[in-house]
Amino acid sequence: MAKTPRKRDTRPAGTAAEQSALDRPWRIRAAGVVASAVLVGGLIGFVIIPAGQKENAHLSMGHAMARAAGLEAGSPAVPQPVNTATSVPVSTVSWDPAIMRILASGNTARGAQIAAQTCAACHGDKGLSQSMAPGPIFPSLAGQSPYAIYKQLHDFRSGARVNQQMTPIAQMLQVEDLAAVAAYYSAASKEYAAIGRRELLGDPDIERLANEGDSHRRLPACLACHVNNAGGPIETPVITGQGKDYILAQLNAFASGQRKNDVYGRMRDVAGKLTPAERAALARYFEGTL
Amino acid sequence: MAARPRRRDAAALETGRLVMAHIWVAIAVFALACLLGVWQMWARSPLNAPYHTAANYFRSVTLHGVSMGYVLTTFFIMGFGYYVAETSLRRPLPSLALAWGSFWLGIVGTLMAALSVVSGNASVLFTFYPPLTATPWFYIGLVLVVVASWIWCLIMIFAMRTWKAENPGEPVPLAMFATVANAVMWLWTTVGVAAELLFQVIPAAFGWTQTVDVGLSRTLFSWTLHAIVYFWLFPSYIAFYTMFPRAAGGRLYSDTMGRLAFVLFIIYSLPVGLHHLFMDPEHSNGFKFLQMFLTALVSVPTFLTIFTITASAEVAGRMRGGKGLFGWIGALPWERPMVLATGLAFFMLFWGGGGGLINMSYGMNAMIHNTSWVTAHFHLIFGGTVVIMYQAICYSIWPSITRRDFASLKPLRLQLWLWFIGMMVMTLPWHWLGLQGQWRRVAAFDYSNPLIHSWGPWVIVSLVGGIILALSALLFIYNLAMLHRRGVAGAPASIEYAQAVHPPERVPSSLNGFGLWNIIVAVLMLLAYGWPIAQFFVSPPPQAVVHRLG
Amino acid sequence: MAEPSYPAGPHDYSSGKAELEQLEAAMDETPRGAIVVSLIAVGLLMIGWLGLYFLVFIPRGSVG
Amino acid sequence: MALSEEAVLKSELRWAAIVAVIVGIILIAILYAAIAMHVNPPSNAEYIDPKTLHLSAEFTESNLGTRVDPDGQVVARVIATQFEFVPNCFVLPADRDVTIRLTSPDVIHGILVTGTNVNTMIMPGWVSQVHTVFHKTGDLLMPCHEFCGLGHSQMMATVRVVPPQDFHPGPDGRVSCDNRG
Repeated sequence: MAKTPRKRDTRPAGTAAEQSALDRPWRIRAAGVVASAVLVGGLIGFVIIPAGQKENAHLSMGHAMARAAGLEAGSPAVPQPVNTATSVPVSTVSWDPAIMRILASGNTARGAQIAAQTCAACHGDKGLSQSMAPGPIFPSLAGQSPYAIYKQLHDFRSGARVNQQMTPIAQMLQVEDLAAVAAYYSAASKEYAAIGRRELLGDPDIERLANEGDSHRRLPACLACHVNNAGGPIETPVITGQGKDYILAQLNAFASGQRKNDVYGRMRDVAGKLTPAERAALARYFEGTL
Repeated sequence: MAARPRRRDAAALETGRLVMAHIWVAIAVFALACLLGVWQMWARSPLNAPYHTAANYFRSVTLHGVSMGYVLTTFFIMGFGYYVAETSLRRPLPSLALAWGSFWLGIVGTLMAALSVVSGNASVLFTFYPPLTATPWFYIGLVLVVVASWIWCLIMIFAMRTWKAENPGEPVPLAMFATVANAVMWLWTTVGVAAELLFQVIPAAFGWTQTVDVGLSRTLFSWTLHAIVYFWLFPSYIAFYTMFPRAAGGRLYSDTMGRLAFVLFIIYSLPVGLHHLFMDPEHSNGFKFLQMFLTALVSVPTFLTIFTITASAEVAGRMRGGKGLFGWIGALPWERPMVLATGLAFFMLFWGGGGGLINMSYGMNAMIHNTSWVTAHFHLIFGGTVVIMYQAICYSIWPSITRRDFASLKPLRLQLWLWFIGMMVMTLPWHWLGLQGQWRRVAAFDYSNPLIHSWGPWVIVSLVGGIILALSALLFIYNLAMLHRRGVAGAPASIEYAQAVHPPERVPSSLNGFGLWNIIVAVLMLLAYGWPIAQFFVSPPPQAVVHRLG
Repeated sequence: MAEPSYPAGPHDYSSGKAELEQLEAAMDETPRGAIVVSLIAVGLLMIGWLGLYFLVFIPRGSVG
Repeated sequence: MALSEEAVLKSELRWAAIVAVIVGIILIAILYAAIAMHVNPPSNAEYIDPKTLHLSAEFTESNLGTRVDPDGQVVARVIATQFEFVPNCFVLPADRDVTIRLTSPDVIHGILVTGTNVNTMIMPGWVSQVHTVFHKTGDLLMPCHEFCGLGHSQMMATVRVVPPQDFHPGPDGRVSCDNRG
């Protein structure tokens, strides 16, 4: 029989003692259920599973549990591989905090001074190439990120990238100077920073390669990286507005493996997948004047 | 039993305009996001979609996710919460002005975030992925939306407190108890993402920091990532427990189980977020298992709900003359949108929940992690169970706000059926493709690859599902618009919520408030997330360089 | 003609008998049907889970 | 049947017991896979600095790809970077324990290998590691499954699984798609 509902508005609230008697079992049960859930879950995860798995990895119980708890590397069930290789880097650039601080420091007196003394003759005081006809030989630095400029300077200095003019210049300077001048050029040419977003014209296949890439060849779009703030590798330069001869020369050098200071071969791989005709067409596509 | 005498004879809902403003914003954003979703399916299919570039695709995905996950949900939940507060407590809101203030704050935040995405400066998806960072205004916009929702939470909590002070010893009406449960849970939930945005992502986006601790940011986001789904889901459960039984013409089978289910959601939806990071290297197997175990427990309130609501349906069906083991099913008033939607929602919950059981199964997660299987799972739970109940709620409460009744329920039923069919047609192929390894978040597939060549037709099938969904979304707007324009005057100014078979007379404090559960959540979070977060400070991992996207 | 999308009054499905009597009669049978329906649903869910476990997950081999 | 409030609660508890049994079955199956088959999620508390990753010994360019290490373990070392895998194709033997070790110098990536349980996130700062045994031979697809930037859709590699008898490491223990397999 369903209880006859009472008229509740007239019913007095229960006394404090009554309410407390009603509440206590709930508190105890809730705490009990939660505590036992954590205990059982923890026991299985931290003890029982590693105990059951450790034999395969020839581990002691202590080490198996340390692995299950994330205090040691590796799985409690499998022996951990050991590295025996030694380092053979293609570029020795390193993004340590001290360098990152200089790169973020912008237009400093030190950077401006080095630029004026050493760089401006070819690259201009705002990073615009000073060699114009028939096409710029020196790349423009205008609108590049400090990371992009510093990466190449550091590679010229270390020998990871070789160039008759740039190698001796970069070797004259300390890495901190390179970072300062990179920060200077990036900050001094801020007005060109959006250059990569400029509308360009090319035939549809080339536009597709630049904007969409080619999934079939596993080629990402050029513009997935080569625009400031595209979210790609930080050292990626902007290529829009660079001279076509310069772009083509670099693409060919990457494709042949003659230039290989791109970390993990990102550009060697991309350029190698492009046909010579596509490389030339892309170089034309991205050329423009600032 | 007679309906409770009304405390205040409401000629009109005081919150009517407030509720409508919130929910119309939610619906407008929802419709836009549906259309984007169709285009995304088109872009991924073997057919040629217009405007198809990688940049456009990720812009669209970001807008779709942010609109559905943050804007539609937050605005709907806030609007519905105000409605429940006024109609279930039968007293005015503590502060209508504050509620409007939070609405406009949410609008400002939404516009900031939306403009950031549309301009192409925030294609980082709604789950962010640092060290990728967008323009800071994107995150600040989202923070404003969250702050708006915090104001809502405080209004809800304060409304319940005031009511309790005025009605000592009486059980808070279940609909309001559940709404406040959601507010309490949401305050806990947003701690993770707020910490991630304020201490890590926004400083990086402004350029104040050049590196970011990726493990920590993912862990903080995971804190939010599971419980946020329950935040979205709460209104559906409120409708299951407090609206469906009445719409079906019966009673709620058990009020206590309703309260218990809502409380279980609070405590078990939070300490389980690591199950989103099962495939990550930075968390140990031990903590992954512990949180998997707690995840298994969060399935309990859902299973309890399935039974309680099915039993409530059985009560209604039998009261309407249904006989035998299954006869009550046919006797239910399926012509009512709330009844039909609940039935369809349960069907989608079956598929979505089943997919979720696979996802949470520890090592088995490797089979489907980041495949279309997962996309199918959360579209069924969110797009299916959640959204179809949002639609049914709108259909049920709109007459009381506009004081007009629908001239016919036929287009309403058609819309719900279309939504259901579209969702099934879209997501069943995704399950199948996910099992074969179709991976997520790509703008295009190379169908000339023999390994994935056979996927093409299935993607087209799901595109068809997407089109049906978009049609249903537009019909939904049309239905509500027609009610405004051509509705039949005379609807009552409020709704009645379902009564329980045994209406609660006195309930333990723990089922009438949240003090105990807040303590339990704090302890559980300390145990489940304490070390997983502390490890990044005890032994700091190397940081990653910020990659600016926008 | 209006069709209410949600019942306005508490007794809109009353078939003559008092609502409480109807409720009592209904509660005599409940929740037999609900148990069976829920069991079928959960049983199917279990079959699906075990099916994927044995037919897909296990054959795909160990990972860790 | 269920008339009183106590009877209602009892029926709910009975249902909860059924749910507990079902969750229990799932847990037992998971535990069986973990203990008998060594199935774990790919956790690995092993840091590596992404800012100097290319200077590291293990993930230096010439050490990438498959190698039979001196202790006999077959290990493939792979870099996930925006927007390609290095190497783009690697060879692994079927029916033999193999380990894939991956890391990223830039942002978050993730991989799966189609038709297998191989799946892991790749985080800058950690070495991700998957131990497995392949049973089917042939070319499998290993796409990046986590959004990593605008070129994400084109990021994928090939895993070439060869029969054990066709797996011939060179004198340095290395095997690559170009020269063998």
